[in-house]
Amino acid sequence: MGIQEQYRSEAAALLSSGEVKLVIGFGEGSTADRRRPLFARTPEEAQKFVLDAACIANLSTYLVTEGLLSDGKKVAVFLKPDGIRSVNILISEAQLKPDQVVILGYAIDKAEITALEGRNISDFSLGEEIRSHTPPPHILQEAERIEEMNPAERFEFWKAHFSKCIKCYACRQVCPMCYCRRCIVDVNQPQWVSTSSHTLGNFEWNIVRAFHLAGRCAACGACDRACPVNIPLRLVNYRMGKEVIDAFDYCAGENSSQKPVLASFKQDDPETFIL
Amino acid sequence: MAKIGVFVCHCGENIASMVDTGTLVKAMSDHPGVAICNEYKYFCSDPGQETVKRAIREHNLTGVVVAACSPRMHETTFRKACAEAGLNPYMLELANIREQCSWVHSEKNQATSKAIEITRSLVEKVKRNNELKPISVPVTRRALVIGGGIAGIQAALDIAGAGREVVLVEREPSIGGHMSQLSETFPTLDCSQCILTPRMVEAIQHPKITVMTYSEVEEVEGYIGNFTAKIRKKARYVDMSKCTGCGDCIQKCPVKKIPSEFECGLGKRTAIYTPFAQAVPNVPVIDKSRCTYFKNGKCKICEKSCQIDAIDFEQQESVETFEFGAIVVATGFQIQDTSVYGEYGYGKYKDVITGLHFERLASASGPTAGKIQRPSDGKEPETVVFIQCAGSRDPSKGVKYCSKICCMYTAKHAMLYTHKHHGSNSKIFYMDIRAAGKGYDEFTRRAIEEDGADYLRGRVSKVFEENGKLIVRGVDTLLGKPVEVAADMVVLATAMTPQPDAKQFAKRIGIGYDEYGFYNEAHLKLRPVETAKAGIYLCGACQSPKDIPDSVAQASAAAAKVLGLFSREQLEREPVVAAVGETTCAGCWGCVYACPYNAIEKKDITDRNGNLIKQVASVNPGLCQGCGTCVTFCRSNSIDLAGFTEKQIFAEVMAL
Amino acid sequence: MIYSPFPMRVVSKRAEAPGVNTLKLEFVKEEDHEFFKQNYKTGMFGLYGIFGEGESTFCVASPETRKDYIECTFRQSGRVTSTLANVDAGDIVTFRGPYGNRFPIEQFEGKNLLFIAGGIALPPTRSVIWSCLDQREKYKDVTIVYGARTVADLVYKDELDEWKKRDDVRLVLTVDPGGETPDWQDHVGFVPTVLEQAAPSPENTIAVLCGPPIMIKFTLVALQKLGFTAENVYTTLENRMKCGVGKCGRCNVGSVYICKEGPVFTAAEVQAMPQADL
Amino acid sequence: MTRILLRNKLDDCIAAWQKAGFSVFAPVRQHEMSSFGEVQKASDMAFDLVLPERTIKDHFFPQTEPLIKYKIGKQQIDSETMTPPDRKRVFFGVRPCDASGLAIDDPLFGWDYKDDYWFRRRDNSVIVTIVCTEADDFCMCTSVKLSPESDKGADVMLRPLANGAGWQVEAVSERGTALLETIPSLLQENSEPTAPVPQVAEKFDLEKVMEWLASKENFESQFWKDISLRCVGCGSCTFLCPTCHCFDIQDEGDTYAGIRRKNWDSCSFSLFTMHTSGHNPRNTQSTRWRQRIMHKFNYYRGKFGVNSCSGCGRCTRQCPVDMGITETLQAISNLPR
Repeated sequence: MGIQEQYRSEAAALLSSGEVKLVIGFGEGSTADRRRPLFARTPEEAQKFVLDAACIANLSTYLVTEGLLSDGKKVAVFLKPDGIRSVNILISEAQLKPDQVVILGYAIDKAEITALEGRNISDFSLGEEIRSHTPPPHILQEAERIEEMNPAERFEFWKAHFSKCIKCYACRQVCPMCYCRRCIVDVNQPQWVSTSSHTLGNFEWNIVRAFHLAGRCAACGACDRACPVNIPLRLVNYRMGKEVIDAFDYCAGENSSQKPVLASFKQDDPETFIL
Repeated sequence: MAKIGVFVCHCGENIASMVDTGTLVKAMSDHPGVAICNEYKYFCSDPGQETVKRAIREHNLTGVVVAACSPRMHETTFRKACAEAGLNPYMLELANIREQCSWVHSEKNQATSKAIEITRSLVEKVKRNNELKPISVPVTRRALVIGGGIAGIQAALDIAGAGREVVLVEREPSIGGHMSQLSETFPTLDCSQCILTPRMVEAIQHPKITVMTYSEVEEVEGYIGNFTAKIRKKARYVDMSKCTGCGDCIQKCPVKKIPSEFECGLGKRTAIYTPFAQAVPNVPVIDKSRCTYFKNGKCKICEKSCQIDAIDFEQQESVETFEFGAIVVATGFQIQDTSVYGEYGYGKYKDVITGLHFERLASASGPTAGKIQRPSDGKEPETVVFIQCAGSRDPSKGVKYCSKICCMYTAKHAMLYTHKHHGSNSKIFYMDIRAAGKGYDEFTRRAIEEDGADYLRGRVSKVFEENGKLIVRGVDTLLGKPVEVAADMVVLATAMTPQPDAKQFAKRIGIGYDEYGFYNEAHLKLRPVETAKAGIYLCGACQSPKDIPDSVAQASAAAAKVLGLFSREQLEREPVVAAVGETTCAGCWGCVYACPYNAIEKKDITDRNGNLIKQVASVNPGLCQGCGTCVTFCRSNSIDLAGFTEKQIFAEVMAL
Repeated sequence: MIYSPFPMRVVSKRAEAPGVNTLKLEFVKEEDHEFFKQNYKTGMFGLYGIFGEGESTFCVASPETRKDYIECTFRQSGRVTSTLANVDAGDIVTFRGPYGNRFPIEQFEGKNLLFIAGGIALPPTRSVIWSCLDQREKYKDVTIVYGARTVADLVYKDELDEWKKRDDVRLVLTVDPGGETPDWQDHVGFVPTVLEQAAPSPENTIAVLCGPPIMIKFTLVALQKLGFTAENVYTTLENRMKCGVGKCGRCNVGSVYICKEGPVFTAAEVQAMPQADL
Repeated sequence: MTRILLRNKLDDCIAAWQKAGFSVFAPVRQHEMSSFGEVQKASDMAFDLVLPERTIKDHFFPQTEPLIKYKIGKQQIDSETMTPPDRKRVFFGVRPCDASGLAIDDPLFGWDYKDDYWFRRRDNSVIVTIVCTEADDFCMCTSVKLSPESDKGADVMLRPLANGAGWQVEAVSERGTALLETIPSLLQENSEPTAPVPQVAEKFDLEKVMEWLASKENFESQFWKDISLRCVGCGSCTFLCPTCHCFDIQDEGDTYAGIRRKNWDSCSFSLFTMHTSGHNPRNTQSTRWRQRIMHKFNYYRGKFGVNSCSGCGRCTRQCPVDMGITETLQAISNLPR
């Protein structure tokens, strides 16, 4: 039995036993190479799940849908390691209760799919794996290329990209970490970020988002894939993540008991002006 | 729209000599929303303040900006003036065109345009200010003093003397602290015990003071005026209410060879003991780890010897909870672990001792009854070498600071040694002699001039034993020559360091500390006895190395602060506190972790039927110090700080 | 150009209730005033603004019989209204409008009028009330039922007194239970209940009903009980708007552009809209 | 016999138009994105695109449009209405769906209150449409009763020649005729066959869809909740749509000066309809998705007689979760009746 069939029947069993109220996985997409999120509430619907190398989306983003988990019931979700990493971050930020999520874990290695063992978030110890995990070679190459630019060149590079931004906020909406009920761009007293998508307003938005994800990004690349105008957003987040690892030896999502790296006051803070 | 009054102060020549105030007044007069703009030589003067008040009344001002000095200087002055003229005092802003402008610039045009920018950005801020009212907090008028050394005792006595209740907590079996270990005290050479003991007794007998020895503060919660502290009373195994302090049990205890902590290991104690003869309370404790009964289940000789059945092997430790309005931290110091100076042979040679050892040797109640004897063989040393700064002012050994008392006590040691041993020879290696204090320099001079202390300026590189002598090798930097002294005893003036658990304890009660673990004051110069956490005060050597006079002075100062707080039933606090927007709070608790004051809690939001809808952050205005850390963190901008709202700050920045 | 507003001078500001203010505005330019005089009918709304903050939509609270000025009443809540609440006489604000449809008051002639309003929704009703009272002879009985949460929340207190004194107007005032003061003489109870007690006749009567959605819902039931038909009940909808001229897509309820086809509708028209979108 | 424009004459053509005072816009690729951009020569153009990622709408209803400039002074606020540039423009190589989009939006921007910002640009622009030779999986013009050779919204129609050497040229409006009069010497009489128009299968039954949407009882159907479950509520489908026209008006500036702007907004955004009271008529993603579909295929038609969709398929093509109008309408037409 392949993993797809195994997970279909496992999802069906979870649903028919009533252990979970919903399974979030993948179904056929609108074209042969696309997969789309599929929500199964019955064992029959679970038979439509597809699991193959095209299932790259990070479905954990649906776990923070407002009201989804407020009834205390469980939801099962198909997740790759980056999705599991997101779940760790969401738990550490109190957006998820660990016992409400059943994980149907899988990994993609080239075109091969392997099942990950464990169903509870605590079954997955990602620690070292995440740290040693590097972005795909082409991303890394691009990141290095940008790194080598001088500041003026780098600014031009990002200016060209950000000026394309249409502020559709797809990057935000697909991101599991963007769970705020009111995003900073929707604050108008004061209007911190211009709503206009001119180059300045676009810079404001994209930089604010990069800061808000520093030390929280699970590097799933969803923002990058979602961007309809092809801004290489994951490069920004990759760089911020790297910065946080270097400065604080903190890798987001290693486990679910991390405290927010940029918001944990330590009594021995070298700056004495606060306390 | 807003009607703002702008008042440009010359501060004599301080501002006017560098800022073209006429241009500033002109610029501000043309600024949207400015109803009146004046300049004057000293707005902080009475006529100056009158001008401000008159303008508020005549122009019906909605806000005031005084372009002058730092708000630290005169914010209160002008707030008061505003209030007197009927304007909410929080509708005032000070534009600092002195410290941030005239004093730091040397080019008038630049200074003037900077002054304009600073002032107008405050005008834009004040337009968005809201009227604020001070927060009233009830005050529990009972103080907790942590640490029963001389500082703690003094603070407790002063507070109790003014009629307020005090709980004095000491973790050792007796109060007294390090001062009780000292022989004579500089610069008067009066006997430490003689001046301390009456204070100890006064404290324990004071009707307003509850002394809790052998006890530790476990946990402190709450905020100024409203602290709750859990105090753990360790099991003493002696019923304090029965014990008369007769000492029979101590006499009979068969375990007699325990090195006494009080005597720095130079003397011995029993398993049931009081740390020293004049201990207060004079009630022994049983050292469970050394007691034969606790180890083997047999003995109980002390129980049998006690006429009044005060021994209670079943006693359990207990935790008591008290409410307090203020806390005085007087947890004191320890001396540095001298083993870091391997080259001085401490621990290797018995006759290399610390200053505190020397105190015990010199003390009439000490193990040698005041005779200076070598620990190795009990002989009286002929030559003693004192090494100053054996730990202090030595970044390589982790202590950059000066321990402040060593110069004085070393001089005292040399003096005491000479007094007890005529014809003896003391050599003191020193870096500098720091003797600033009343009668201090005279004291060190006396050691040199009258008592023959031989001061050698230089560092000691090595101490080693040769033919029964301790050879001290160093350099006399004044002569530029190496020196070697054959000594019978070496005394190291070790550094004063924070208590080993100082940092942990600070975290427990929520106060700040420096890199060493000394506790931080709110402002080194202007608020030296307050911590940044309102309602918690400092005194003694837990803040920095101090001698007795300084510790006592600071203790009285802390007591004065506590009494000031206790002078009213309600406390008025600055309304500059944060508040959470509950509709948009996502409950990620980042602010809870970020808050240095533990002022943010989790709050349940329920529907009408009591079902939990969500959890949000909630700021306790009593604890909040208005630092703004939570505001900067909150991604959804769901926290705002009254008086410094994001709207205000944004307007300020945009006006630059 | 389409989105360019008229500058308006603030004549006066009156505090109505906590957080609620009324501004009286006059035109700075005569041509703008002419335009307004020609186009304004009771029920229409405008976008009131301040450059630097934006625009906010609310009704013109003054009647079509008094076109020398514009009065508007609003609760301070967002970015624009907070700033508008801080203006003083002499300040310049902006007005874009009048937009939308109107109360067909000439069709009300010869009929009894029943005005029902809750809280901050008196302003749109007041515009019709005065339009009718200023031509009192054209209408028969006039009944005004007005309720607010508390006594302090009642707006236009002076005018309420005035209406109370007139013998050609029946004024029924009420506050929610718990909202009364010791010296409160009028009703205590929710508007629908008080309305049923007042029992105005549906015979030859037009009702104008404005208030928060929940009040409208229950008051409609009460009106039905009293025998009113949905065709004879008028109300206004206040959806979020940005353009005011049927372009920006914000105020849609079903196929209806509230800004152009509204804000005045009969209850029958409102009931035909997809209720879930309201 | 018809007239043709040869590909190798395109540079001359651009030059001639520029000489006649036009700026020339065409599909271009820049910074990893395709859109309409100003071109100087034929080689700037990207002809191999089925459809640029960005629509032509951007150039008529820009994502941010300055409306009014204001200055805040001590005594008064000065304001100045800003008008869009009067520049004459040729849009070359527009696909029929994008051109249709403009025509679909005209009545909206024109009813009662004429949106000067839209019409000033419309009146100064000439749309040169190129009939499609290729369609991809997402194209759906035929489903909304348009076609890969529709001339709706076009001023000039170009039909690619089968040999790829150029296009058959035909003016379909006065503006188009006038434009061609600027390049008479570049056009030649020819009878070369044109390339076949791709077959775009109809993906749903529009009549059935409209009928279902028109039925009141379906408004509260569970269907909307189910179909929109995976919608993440971003605005990319609306911003890439050639007909979506929702916007916001915002003041942006500092203490002393600023600009009132008209910015794109989206009915997908949760705060779009939020009242100041906190009441939000469309507070769930399903109600917002329903609004989008209803607006396009029911309300808009009721007001302006056309559906607000030109079948370009961008909503699906660029959707991060593979949703889009096609799937929803397919599902509706497949619903059991």
